[in-house]
Amino acid sequence: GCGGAEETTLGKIKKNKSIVVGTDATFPPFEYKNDKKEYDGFDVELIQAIANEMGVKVQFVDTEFKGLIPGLQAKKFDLIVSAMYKTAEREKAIRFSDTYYPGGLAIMVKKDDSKIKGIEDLDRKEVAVQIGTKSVSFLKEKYPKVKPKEVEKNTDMFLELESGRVEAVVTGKPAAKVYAKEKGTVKVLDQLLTHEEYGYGIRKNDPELAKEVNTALKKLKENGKYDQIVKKWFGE
Amino acid sequence: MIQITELNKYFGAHHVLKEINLTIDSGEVVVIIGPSGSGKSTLLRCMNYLEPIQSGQIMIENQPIGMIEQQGKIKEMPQKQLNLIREKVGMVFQNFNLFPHLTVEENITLSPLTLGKVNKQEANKVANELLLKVGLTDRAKAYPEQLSGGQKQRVAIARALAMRPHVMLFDEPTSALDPELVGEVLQVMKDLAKEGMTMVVVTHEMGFAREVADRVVVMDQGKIIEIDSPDIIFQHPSQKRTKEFLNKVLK
Amino acid sequence: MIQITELNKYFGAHHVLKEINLTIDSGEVVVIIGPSGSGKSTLLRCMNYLEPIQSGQIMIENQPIGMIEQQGKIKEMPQKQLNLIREKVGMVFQNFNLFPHLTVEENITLSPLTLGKVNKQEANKVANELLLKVGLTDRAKAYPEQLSGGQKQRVAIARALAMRPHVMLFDEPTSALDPELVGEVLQVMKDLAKEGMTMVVVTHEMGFAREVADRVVVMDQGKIIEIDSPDIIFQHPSQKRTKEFLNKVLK
Amino acid sequence: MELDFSILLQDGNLPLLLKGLWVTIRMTFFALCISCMIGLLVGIGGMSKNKLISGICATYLAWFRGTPLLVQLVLLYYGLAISLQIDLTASVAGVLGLGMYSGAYVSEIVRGSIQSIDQGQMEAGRSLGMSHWQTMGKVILPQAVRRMLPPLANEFIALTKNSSLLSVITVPELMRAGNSIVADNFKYFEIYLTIALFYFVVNFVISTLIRILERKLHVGGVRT
Amino acid sequence: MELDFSILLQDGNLPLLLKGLWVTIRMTFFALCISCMIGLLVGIGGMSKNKLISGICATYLAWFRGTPLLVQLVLLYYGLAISLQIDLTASVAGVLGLGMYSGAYVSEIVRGSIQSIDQGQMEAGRSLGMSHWQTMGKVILPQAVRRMLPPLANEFIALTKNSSLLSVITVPELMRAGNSIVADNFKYFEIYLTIALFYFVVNFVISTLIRILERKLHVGGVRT
Ligand SMILES: Nc1ncnc2c1ncn2[C@@H]1O[C@H](COP(=O)(O)OP(=O)(O)OP(=O)(O)O)[C@@H](O)[C@H]1O
Ligand SMILES: Nc1ncnc2c1ncn2[C@@H]1O[C@H](COP(=O)(O)OP(=O)(O)OP(=O)(O)O)[C@@H](O)[C@H]1O
Ligand SMILES: [Mg+2]
Ligand SMILES: [Mg+2]
Repeated sequence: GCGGAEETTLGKIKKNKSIVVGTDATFPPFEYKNDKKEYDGFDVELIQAIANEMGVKVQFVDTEFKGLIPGLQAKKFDLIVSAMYKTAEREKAIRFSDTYYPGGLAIMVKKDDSKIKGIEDLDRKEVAVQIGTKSVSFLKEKYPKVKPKEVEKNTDMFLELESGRVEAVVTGKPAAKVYAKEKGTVKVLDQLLTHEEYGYGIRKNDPELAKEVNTALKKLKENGKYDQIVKKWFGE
Repeated sequence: MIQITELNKYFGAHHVLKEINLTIDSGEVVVIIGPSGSGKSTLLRCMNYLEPIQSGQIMIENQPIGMIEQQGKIKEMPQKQLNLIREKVGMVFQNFNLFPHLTVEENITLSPLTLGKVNKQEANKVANELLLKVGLTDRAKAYPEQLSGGQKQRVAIARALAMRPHVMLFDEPTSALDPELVGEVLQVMKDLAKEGMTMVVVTHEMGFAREVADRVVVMDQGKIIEIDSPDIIFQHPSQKRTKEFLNKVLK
Repeated sequence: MIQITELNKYFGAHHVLKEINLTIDSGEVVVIIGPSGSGKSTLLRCMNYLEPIQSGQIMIENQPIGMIEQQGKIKEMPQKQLNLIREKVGMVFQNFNLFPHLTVEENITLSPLTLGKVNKQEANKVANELLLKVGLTDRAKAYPEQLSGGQKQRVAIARALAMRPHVMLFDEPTSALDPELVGEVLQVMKDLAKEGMTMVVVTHEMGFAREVADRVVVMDQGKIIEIDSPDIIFQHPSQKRTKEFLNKVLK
Repeated sequence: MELDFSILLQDGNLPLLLKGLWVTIRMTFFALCISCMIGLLVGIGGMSKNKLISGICATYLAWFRGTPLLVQLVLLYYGLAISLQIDLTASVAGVLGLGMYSGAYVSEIVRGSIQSIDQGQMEAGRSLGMSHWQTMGKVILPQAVRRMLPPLANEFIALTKNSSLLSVITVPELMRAGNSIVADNFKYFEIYLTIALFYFVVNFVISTLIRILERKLHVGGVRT
Repeated sequence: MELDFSILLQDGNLPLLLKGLWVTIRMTFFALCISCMIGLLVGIGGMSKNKLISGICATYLAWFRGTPLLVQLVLLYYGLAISLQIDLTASVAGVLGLGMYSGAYVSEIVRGSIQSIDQGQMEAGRSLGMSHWQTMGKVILPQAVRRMLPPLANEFIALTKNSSLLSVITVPELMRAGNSIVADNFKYFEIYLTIALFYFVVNFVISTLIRILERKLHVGGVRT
């Protein structure tokens, strides 16, 4: 790296009055392109509110999930906003902001399936999970009898279920609910398998930025704006 | 042996053979001469139907080749029937067209074996006899690229003979050869003629024509302009064009 | 004009030219004959260094070609220097080697234009003069594939002449031609000889050798076995092998 | 950037990659066989005088060469299952899909090399009484195969790498194994470079084998 | 399974796809230019008698042909930025990466076609006093180009489709646009078939253009 005279990321953001945000916009309801082909979703709206607090504009960069962390490290963007769970492994590579939303894994099955009522019924059954997500390690560690089938993309999990190749999908509950609502052929079980926390990814050497984002987030929680956005997207 | 009646052949709009009539008897040696582009090769190629024809008829041993009449309509004959007739007609090309990926012996035995005429042992026996005949016994295991031009052409002749053809067609068999190598190929052809093989030969070797031909056919611009014994053609040709052509070539 | 001294040439371990010594004077026409594989083409190709040599020296107008001595060591000369000497040596190949993607005129003008010898206008003027000389004025805009073999070879000669060479090398210029087309090419060569062009010709056309050659060189197995006037070579050759060779070819 | 390849020795990463490599090699090998068969059929069929046959072959070529492998795989694996209840396993769909895709490219290579064989060879075969297909099989193809080899090397190497798309239909091949390790520990460069090395070795073996075959098949050469 | 293509007309889906298509076409076009230049250089260089030059070219070929495009792109875009602070924009990295990758394949095509030109052509040029490079440029290459065209069609079509990997480095090309629509409305088959059709059309145009060029460049043909 270069010497300390280099300006910080936060400094750059303030100077340009814009923050560059990396996201994989294929994951409703967190981030996706809406019918007007604008970035939309819970994550999108919340980060825009945060940026507003910081007095800057948001500039999105759309890339595949596996490109997010190298992109951050390569300074292609300043912040990852892509429904990313905070995990110990990830924290070795990058820094996380304070968590901004609790999430968890849920089970999705076909609508007419009455046999599967919870995780106990999945033993020796094939279950679709997305590669590189929490679901994979969760099943492997906690429920080794379940046969996970890893697929490439979020949408592929649903295809697996619909084509009858797996009997269930284990994935983040909010996303599963959106799909169930859109398609009407599947349902999401109420049981929450894990408790996870979503956070924003930030470069290790940008503690100032993390602090600034955390401050802004706290402010939004205090002034009710945060609850408003949560209500809009998750109706809770 | 071969009867050609009112043969017409076009390449697109180009009329290449015009009303050709020619009968070749069994055991006869016919040499075809004429200027470049006059249609000699095309006529020869029609004789085993390498070229489709537009009208007229070609009979090999009283069987039509290529076209047959069926319920009053003229159509192409089935491939199988055509192949059977073709076996009777051996062809030797100017460029040899040996199969480069096979040895001399394999070149000769390929067709008899493929068509199931003989078993491997017999085929090899026949090949060896033929190689003896063309004087190449020692090159049986060589590949074509290891042979001189004259040797290649003798292998091509042996290959055609392996099918026991009733007539042999030669299209300028010596014109791609070095002058010193011409003699060995002509010698093989002379031997064949002596044995009574029916032969049709397109060539510029006037010496061979004089010595071996029973009749000489002179072609010009797609027509046969003269047919006669070599003596008459070379000494007293009736056509002015024949004279002009011979003058150029013999000069 | 050309001086070859103690030239040796190998292909791998195969010794193809053995201790060749030959001097060719300005304006002289030398014909090289000999059996296939005796090294005639190779010798010719050495004369403009299309083949590298292993020992000996070849001088073109008192300049060495290919190899030069520098600080006591023999090395290949720089490309540029080689190209300059090559311009003095025109070469005509058996297979013409015309450039198929260019018209006759473009074939002739390509090299002079590329080397910046002349401008486009002059180049075309020269091309037209040369085409007149070889009797092909009307085919300037044709592509090689639209020409007969004899026409192709005359274009190849014109193309070589366009570089105003001091000596012309011909490697069997007529052996790929139909017999009737041989005459027209030999005629162009005879005209050249009459104009005093230095020429080295490998050919099987003994008529041409007799008529035009100042000296005939006979090669066998990589050696020059006899050099003499055509009269002596054809009537009273001193070597037995020359006699044998001529017998075969002239038969 | 510091690279830390010791990561390969942790958490069973290397074995996972090797397992993926083995899947890649197996899938590629079977796909390659299918690709050659289809390429031969479609390549020769495309030259047929029969309008129907040559039409079918041209359509095959245009579709399978012209559209993305990803789409073809999704249609084959998910599309067939959802619309026609044809339930191929991932491996079967993968090998088939890869083979059909690559077959289109190979067919053009086959056609090109057959057409480059001197017309006189077919004439010689026919004039010896052999049929068109006998001559094709015994005379033309053995010579054409030799000329196909250099472009086939290109195609087979591309095929190896295209097999990474099979991860879309859940085949646990090399690239997918790598991605799942990367998702775990974020050591992209170490893992990707290792993957690149694996592919490199496989492709090096392919191109070497083909070069040896080229030499062996040298038409008319002395083969012993 | 019922397909409902009216989805294309809703929500600006078609315009988004068309925008993606336009990105794909642009990236492919520029990559293609780079690919040809590199292919020419590396192909000719590989035949050089200079051991250093031919060694460099052989290494280039082995690496860029032998390893996955995905890895090459990640190294070029992310790797360079992290390790050497060389910060290419996504478009530049994409065009460069695609071009260098495809260039390796093209170089083999170039080499093959140059070597297929009769040796006599070079000799004729040299014996007329032209240098090796002058003859290469004026005599050999114009003829070789004609023979390169059929395999180049294969390669350019593959290039078009390889451009879909650019989504990994944030280029919003056609396949990415499709994926983002699918994420919104889950109409996989409609969208994927549309994408396939778009690629098909582009590739049809490419192969048609090359076939026209083939006819135009018919060596020695009457060109008017
Ligand atoms: N495949 C073909 N397509 C179109 N025209 C052809 C074809 N083959 C030959 N021709 C034309 O048919 C005519 C007769 O050609 P042919 O080869 O039979 O002549 P030839 O007498 O054998 O000549 P040569 O002595 O040069 O071999 C020529 O005008 C030639 O251009
Ligand atoms: N490029 C080459 N590599 C290896 N050997 C060669 C090569 N070119 C020629 N030879 C060999 O060198 C010898 C002389 O060949 P050359 O072509 O000079 O003979 P030639 O007298 O011209 O014969 P021809 O009358 O057949 O043209 C032959 O034995 C030939 O096989
Ligand atoms: Mg002919
Ligand atoms: Mg020679």
